[in-house]
Amino acid sequence: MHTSSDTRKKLSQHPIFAKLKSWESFLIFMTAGVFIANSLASPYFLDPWNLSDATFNFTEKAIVALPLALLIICREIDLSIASIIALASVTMGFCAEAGLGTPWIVLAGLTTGALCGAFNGWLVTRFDIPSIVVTIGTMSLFRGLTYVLLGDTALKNYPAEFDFFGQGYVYSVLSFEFSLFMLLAVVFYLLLHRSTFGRRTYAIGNNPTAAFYSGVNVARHKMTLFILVGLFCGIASVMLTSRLGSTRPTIALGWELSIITMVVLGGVNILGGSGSISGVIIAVFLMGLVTFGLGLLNVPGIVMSIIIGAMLIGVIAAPILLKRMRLGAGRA
Amino acid sequence: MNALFKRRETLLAIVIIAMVAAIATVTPEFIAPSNLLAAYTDTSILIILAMGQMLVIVTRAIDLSVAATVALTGMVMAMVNTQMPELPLIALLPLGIALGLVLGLVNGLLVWKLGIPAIVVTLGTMSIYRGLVFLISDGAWVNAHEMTASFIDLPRSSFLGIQGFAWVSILVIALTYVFVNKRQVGRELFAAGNNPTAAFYTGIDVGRSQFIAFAVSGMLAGVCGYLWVARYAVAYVDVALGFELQVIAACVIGGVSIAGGIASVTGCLLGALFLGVINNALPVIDVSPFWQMAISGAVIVIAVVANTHAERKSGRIILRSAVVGNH
Amino acid sequence: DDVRIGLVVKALGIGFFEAAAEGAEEAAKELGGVEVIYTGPTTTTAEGQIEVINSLIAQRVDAIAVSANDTDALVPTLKKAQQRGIKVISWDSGVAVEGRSVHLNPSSNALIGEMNIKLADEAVKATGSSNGQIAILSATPTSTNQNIWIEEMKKVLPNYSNLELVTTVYGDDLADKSYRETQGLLKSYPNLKAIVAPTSVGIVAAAQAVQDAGKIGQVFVTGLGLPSELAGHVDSGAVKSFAIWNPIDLGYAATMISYNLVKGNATATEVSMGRMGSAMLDSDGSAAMAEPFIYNASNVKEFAEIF
Amino acid sequence: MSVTKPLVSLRGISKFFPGVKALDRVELDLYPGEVVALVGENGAGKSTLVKILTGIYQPDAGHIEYDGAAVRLSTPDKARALGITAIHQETVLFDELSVTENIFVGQYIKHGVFGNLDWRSMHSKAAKILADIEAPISPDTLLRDLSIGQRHMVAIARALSFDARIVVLDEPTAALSQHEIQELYAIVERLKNQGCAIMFISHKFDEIFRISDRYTVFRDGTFVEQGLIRDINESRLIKLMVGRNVDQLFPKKTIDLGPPVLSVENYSHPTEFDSISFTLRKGEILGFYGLVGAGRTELMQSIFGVTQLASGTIRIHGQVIDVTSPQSAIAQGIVYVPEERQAQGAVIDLPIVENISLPQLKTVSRAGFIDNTAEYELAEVYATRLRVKAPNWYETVENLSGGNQQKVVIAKWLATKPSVVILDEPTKGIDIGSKAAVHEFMSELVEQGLSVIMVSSELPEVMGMSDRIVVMHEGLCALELERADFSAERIVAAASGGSHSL
Ligand SMILES: Nc1ncnc2c1ncn2[C@@H]1O[C@H](COP(=O)(O)OP(=O)(O)OP(=O)(O)O)[C@@H](O)[C@H]1O
Ligand SMILES: Nc1ncnc2c1ncn2[C@@H]1O[C@H](COP(=O)(O)OP(=O)(O)OP(=O)(O)O)[C@@H](O)[C@H]1O
Ligand SMILES: [Mg+2]
Ligand SMILES: [Mg+2]
Repeated sequence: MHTSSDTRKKLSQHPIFAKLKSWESFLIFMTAGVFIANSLASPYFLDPWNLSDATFNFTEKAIVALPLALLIICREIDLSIASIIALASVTMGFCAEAGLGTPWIVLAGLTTGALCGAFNGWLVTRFDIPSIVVTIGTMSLFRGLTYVLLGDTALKNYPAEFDFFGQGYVYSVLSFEFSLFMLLAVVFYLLLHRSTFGRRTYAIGNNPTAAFYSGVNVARHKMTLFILVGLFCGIASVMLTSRLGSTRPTIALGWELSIITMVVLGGVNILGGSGSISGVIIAVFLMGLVTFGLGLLNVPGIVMSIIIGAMLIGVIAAPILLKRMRLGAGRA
Repeated sequence: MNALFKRRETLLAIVIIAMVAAIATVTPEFIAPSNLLAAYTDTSILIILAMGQMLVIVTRAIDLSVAATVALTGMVMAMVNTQMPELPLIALLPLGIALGLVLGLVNGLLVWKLGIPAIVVTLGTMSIYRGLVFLISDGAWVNAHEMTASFIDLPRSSFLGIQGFAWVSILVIALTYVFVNKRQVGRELFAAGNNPTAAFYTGIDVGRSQFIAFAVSGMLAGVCGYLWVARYAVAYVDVALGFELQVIAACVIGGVSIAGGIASVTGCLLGALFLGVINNALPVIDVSPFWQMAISGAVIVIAVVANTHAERKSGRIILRSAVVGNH
Repeated sequence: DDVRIGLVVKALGIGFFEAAAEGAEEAAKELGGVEVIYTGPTTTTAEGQIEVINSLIAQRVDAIAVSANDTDALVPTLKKAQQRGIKVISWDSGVAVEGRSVHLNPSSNALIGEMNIKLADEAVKATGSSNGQIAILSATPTSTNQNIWIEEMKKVLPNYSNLELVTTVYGDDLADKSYRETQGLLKSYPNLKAIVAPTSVGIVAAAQAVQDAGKIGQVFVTGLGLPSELAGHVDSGAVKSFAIWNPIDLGYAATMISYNLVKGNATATEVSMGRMGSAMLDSDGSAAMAEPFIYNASNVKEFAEIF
Repeated sequence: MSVTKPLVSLRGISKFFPGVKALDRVELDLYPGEVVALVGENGAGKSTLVKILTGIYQPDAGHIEYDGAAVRLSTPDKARALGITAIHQETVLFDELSVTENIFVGQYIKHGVFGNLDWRSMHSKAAKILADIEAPISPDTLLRDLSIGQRHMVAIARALSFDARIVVLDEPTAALSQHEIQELYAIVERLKNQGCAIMFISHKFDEIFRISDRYTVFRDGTFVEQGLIRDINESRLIKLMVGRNVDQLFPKKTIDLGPPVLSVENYSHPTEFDSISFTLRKGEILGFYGLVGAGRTELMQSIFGVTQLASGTIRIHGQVIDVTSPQSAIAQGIVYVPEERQAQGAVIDLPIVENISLPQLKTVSRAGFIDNTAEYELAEVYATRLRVKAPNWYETVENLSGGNQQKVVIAKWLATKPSVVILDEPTKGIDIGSKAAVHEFMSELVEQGLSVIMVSSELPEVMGMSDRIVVMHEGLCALELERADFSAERIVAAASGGSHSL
């Protein structure tokens, strides 16, 4: 028998600690750098209200990024997320139109999201089609349905209490959206890194066949993840719809790529098998800070996208180059 | 070459013909030869890009930056044309193709030499290339009257009643066919995507194959940059925005396996034509514009599901009785 | 301190708005002590505009003048701006009343609708027949001002019994989609005489499509567009005439109004627009500028140099 | 005969992989017109040498002489240009390409000034080669439609498709039927007569003595001895190979068999196997023998719930059970150690601990959250028991040697306290020391009251370890023998469809 300190010492040999340290410290370092640069570049940056306002620009995306990170670790992807957000918003709009109360509206949004996710998951697991292919299709399908349902009209009869989700504050400058995101981030940290669910996610992502042979129900697990992503699109949709106070078919257009960028920037391997929630959270802040900082300098969004694109490649390339340099130095 | 491919492609061809026939019952004019030709001409750019994308996907990579490459090369060519109207097209066209090639090479090098997954590389370059369009143009449009007449007219001029756009796509299809079926480099793309280890054992450099595929895809995107700008006689930042997904969808419908190694020129062409027919028919048969996107989305989903059914393996079949019973 | 005015447009890189920004600069120079921050999202989305507005709020600008991508979606953010003491006006494409204090229409919507139909009538007559079919090519189905104008066009249509409106299609302000929709129109309605595109992207693409279909003289394209973008198509004959208000004047006026609001030089019914005179505000705080100006072969070259 | 000079000589070749010395200053000579048998235990470095000789790997030390001159084989192309060709142990071919293309990929025949591919020549040449080796395969079928044996014939055809001077055969007969093996011998004979130098790798001694002229022995990556086959006998060759006597290779213990634990009745699959019935008793080792592709794996995977198309009855301790997925099989106490260790057995990027706990995360977690201590202790108990060699239990499985990877997989299953363990080719790719350990371990398992099904293609192993043997042929049960009646001839005959089976 071992003493517990002995075991604890052995537990600390867990490779996850080593991996976490390198990638995350790299991202934190960059984030800190951007933070300092922003404070120097703009006198408006270090203002609690401004920082709080800035979080609105990325919180909804970040909320979807959490389950999407798990899905990508599990070797799948969902390109239809933005369209799910839109479709969920439309059902909420119709519920509001019908005079239903806020709880019903929210429920409708979440249900729509989960159903769309389930549809994706069904196509992927039932027919064994790569999810990138399936969700290219459902991306148009879901978005198309919003046009079918709404046409050129907008839905905006949301009850006053509904405003809270996207515009309310919990405590002083702390918005409801942002607090919810932080809470969910903790939940997802535990889910991925501490729970059996997370362990299965990694196992499937690394080797679906071996996981299946080890008694993991791979299809059900993937299905759950797709539904979870859909559900979180529903949550994001509640907040975005509330923040905009209205629904149009174009809502959240083009968000899928920025959400996927967040996840990849956070160190999640797009080919599955590895990644961490803390990485994704730091990447969310990194992207938020970069865009907000550049926004304060009135840099056009498309120029920001050049920077984000370069950052994406650079951040993925850096460890590879570093490793190669180290190897080269070792050989010499 | 093999029965399965033939079956899938015939199926797709039948579906397309059935679709055209169905459209014709609503709007008979649609099947007038001139009209079908116009629909083909309209699909030319999609076909050309799908050919390039097919080569990339067959090596187990993906190119999300094609549309941005189209926009960037198109803008550069339009700007050069307006700044230096005296520069003949014979010099301008190679410039655009070369630029497309360079953009493709950048993707290819990052994938080959750094081993970054293609989807990440092209997700990044997609933003970068499109951002560059904005930077070089300052967001301004280049309009029809600023371009020279020959710049706009060249791909519109007809030969044997067929417009330049269509001729270019026919040429690209033919060249791709030869490249894929008659050239060693082209065949090696398939081997590399089908089984990278085995490819390595037979002396094929898988990274280099991906690099070549990206180069070709970039070059074809360069061609399309010109065709696009000339066709709509305008260049601006959002040219071909989101078009990469159409291109990938065309490949997927055409039976190109996203897992690499499986593709055919015919399939890919049919996939592009399929989307082309839908794009061209929906406005004509007076489908509510609000239905168009949902219909094409549903059609993609259905096509993809149908495709996997055709592809499904029948199992190993060890039993003799089962083999006999199967025939 | 300088008065800082954020001029937010639907998307950067659209010629019309670039011209408006010029007008804004002109107003700034005239006023002195005014800084104009010309900004906007990359694509015409409400979310993108909100991000831009948020960063303007963070910079504590004095006023925001916005041409909105969505009437309603911007309201919560603009309300927040107003709570932080920022004056908000909308121009060109409006925001719901709660989100702004003044809205400056480039012209009255009724006038624009009527103008478009009048142009269509001229276009049909130009084909040599006194009556015929027309179609509308719009931008996105959600575009606020497009939809209002189409409404207004339908209102005056009964006065033109010689015109038959066959359909409305949407080109989403994308050149290729507009082009393809136009091709569709030409195929589905062989007797079509005129296409009215009250959008600068759509009108260009439609003109090109008509030219490519070899239908110049049979079908004319008209609507709202910029002289610089349409000069070539007037040359080719695909476009006989089209209209637009002067975007420079519009940007100028929007800046003037913003400035006067910041300085408190406005009443509930009237606010000065510098050289453009005074804007008369109705009960909703809306004002309209002048009648759109018509361009054709006689003057398009001259204005193409300007915007 | 042996007056000839070597065509190729490998001198002082070393090759290191992270943590493994695969080859350490080995020597090898190949002579024109002669067959050299390279023998050595699993993991002795034979295939590594093949890869060096074909330009796939670069040696870390040493050099290669070809026709007396030093050459560098920096790519597979270079080796091929010198006429070196190999049939690799794993068939490295292209599923989605045609047979013709598989034969010619990388060395296409071209024609015309532009160098376009000449499919017509390739097809006809492929058809001719296939006819020559009596392989009834149409050149334009897709490879994925062929059986494993046919694929091997394609690999052979590929090796013969150009003027080879050196032909390497790395365990070519493992997947071939008796007829195909005879055909292969004929091919080797022909190549010899053409003056080719041949290197032949096999674990089957009858083959080695039948076709080889010389032998070279490796042990643990080092060169041991070379010589003429006619100067050596089988037992000495084995001794050279293993370094000790091998009498106690199969530590089979006699155990009193208990009541039936698992009984399978009339178990059928629409396409893969039919009317399979057998009973497994407590404490019994039941061997399943057959040629590759006989359907044993399919059968076992079906019993384990991987595929759900089979019909028939499965009883555990007399109770009829319904296995619909691996989870349900595990819950019934049936576990399966798959044949493909890396693809199906272990999640090689995860640590040992996480691999062992994967099938029973529930038992090491509370309310869905993993109790790291409990998990660690579970893993430690079983990893220690199986003597897994690793720096610590959080080492990723990828960094372990093949044998240790296999042990992790077995540890994972033992940790679930099963009553039936199915081992599919448990010693495939395992070195001789570990092999004995696995055999010992099987004995231990049955001593503890478990029952074992062992699928194996190695006749000595099946005969050495089993209490009873079931022989399968083309998806059918061809023969069932009690230990007392074991006869190598009958078993082999039944496996290859011999007439006097059953
Ligand atoms: N790519 C590799 N990376 C790391 N280790 C390797 C690699 N290839 C082989 N090895 C190791 O090198 C040693 C020799 O392997 P090799 O495949 O040459 O053996 P072999 O003699 O062919 O065995 P077998 O009879 O099982 O085929 C083994 O310990 C193996 O684990
Ligand atoms: N023609 C084939 N195509 C695809 N996979 C095959 C083929 N032949 C064999 N396999 C694979 O090899 C494995 C073994 O198959 P099978 O059950 O037929 O043989 P077996 O009798 O177990 O022989 P062995 O285990 O010795 O290979 C299967 O899991 C299967 O995936
Ligand atoms: Mg070997
Ligand atoms: Mg097997």
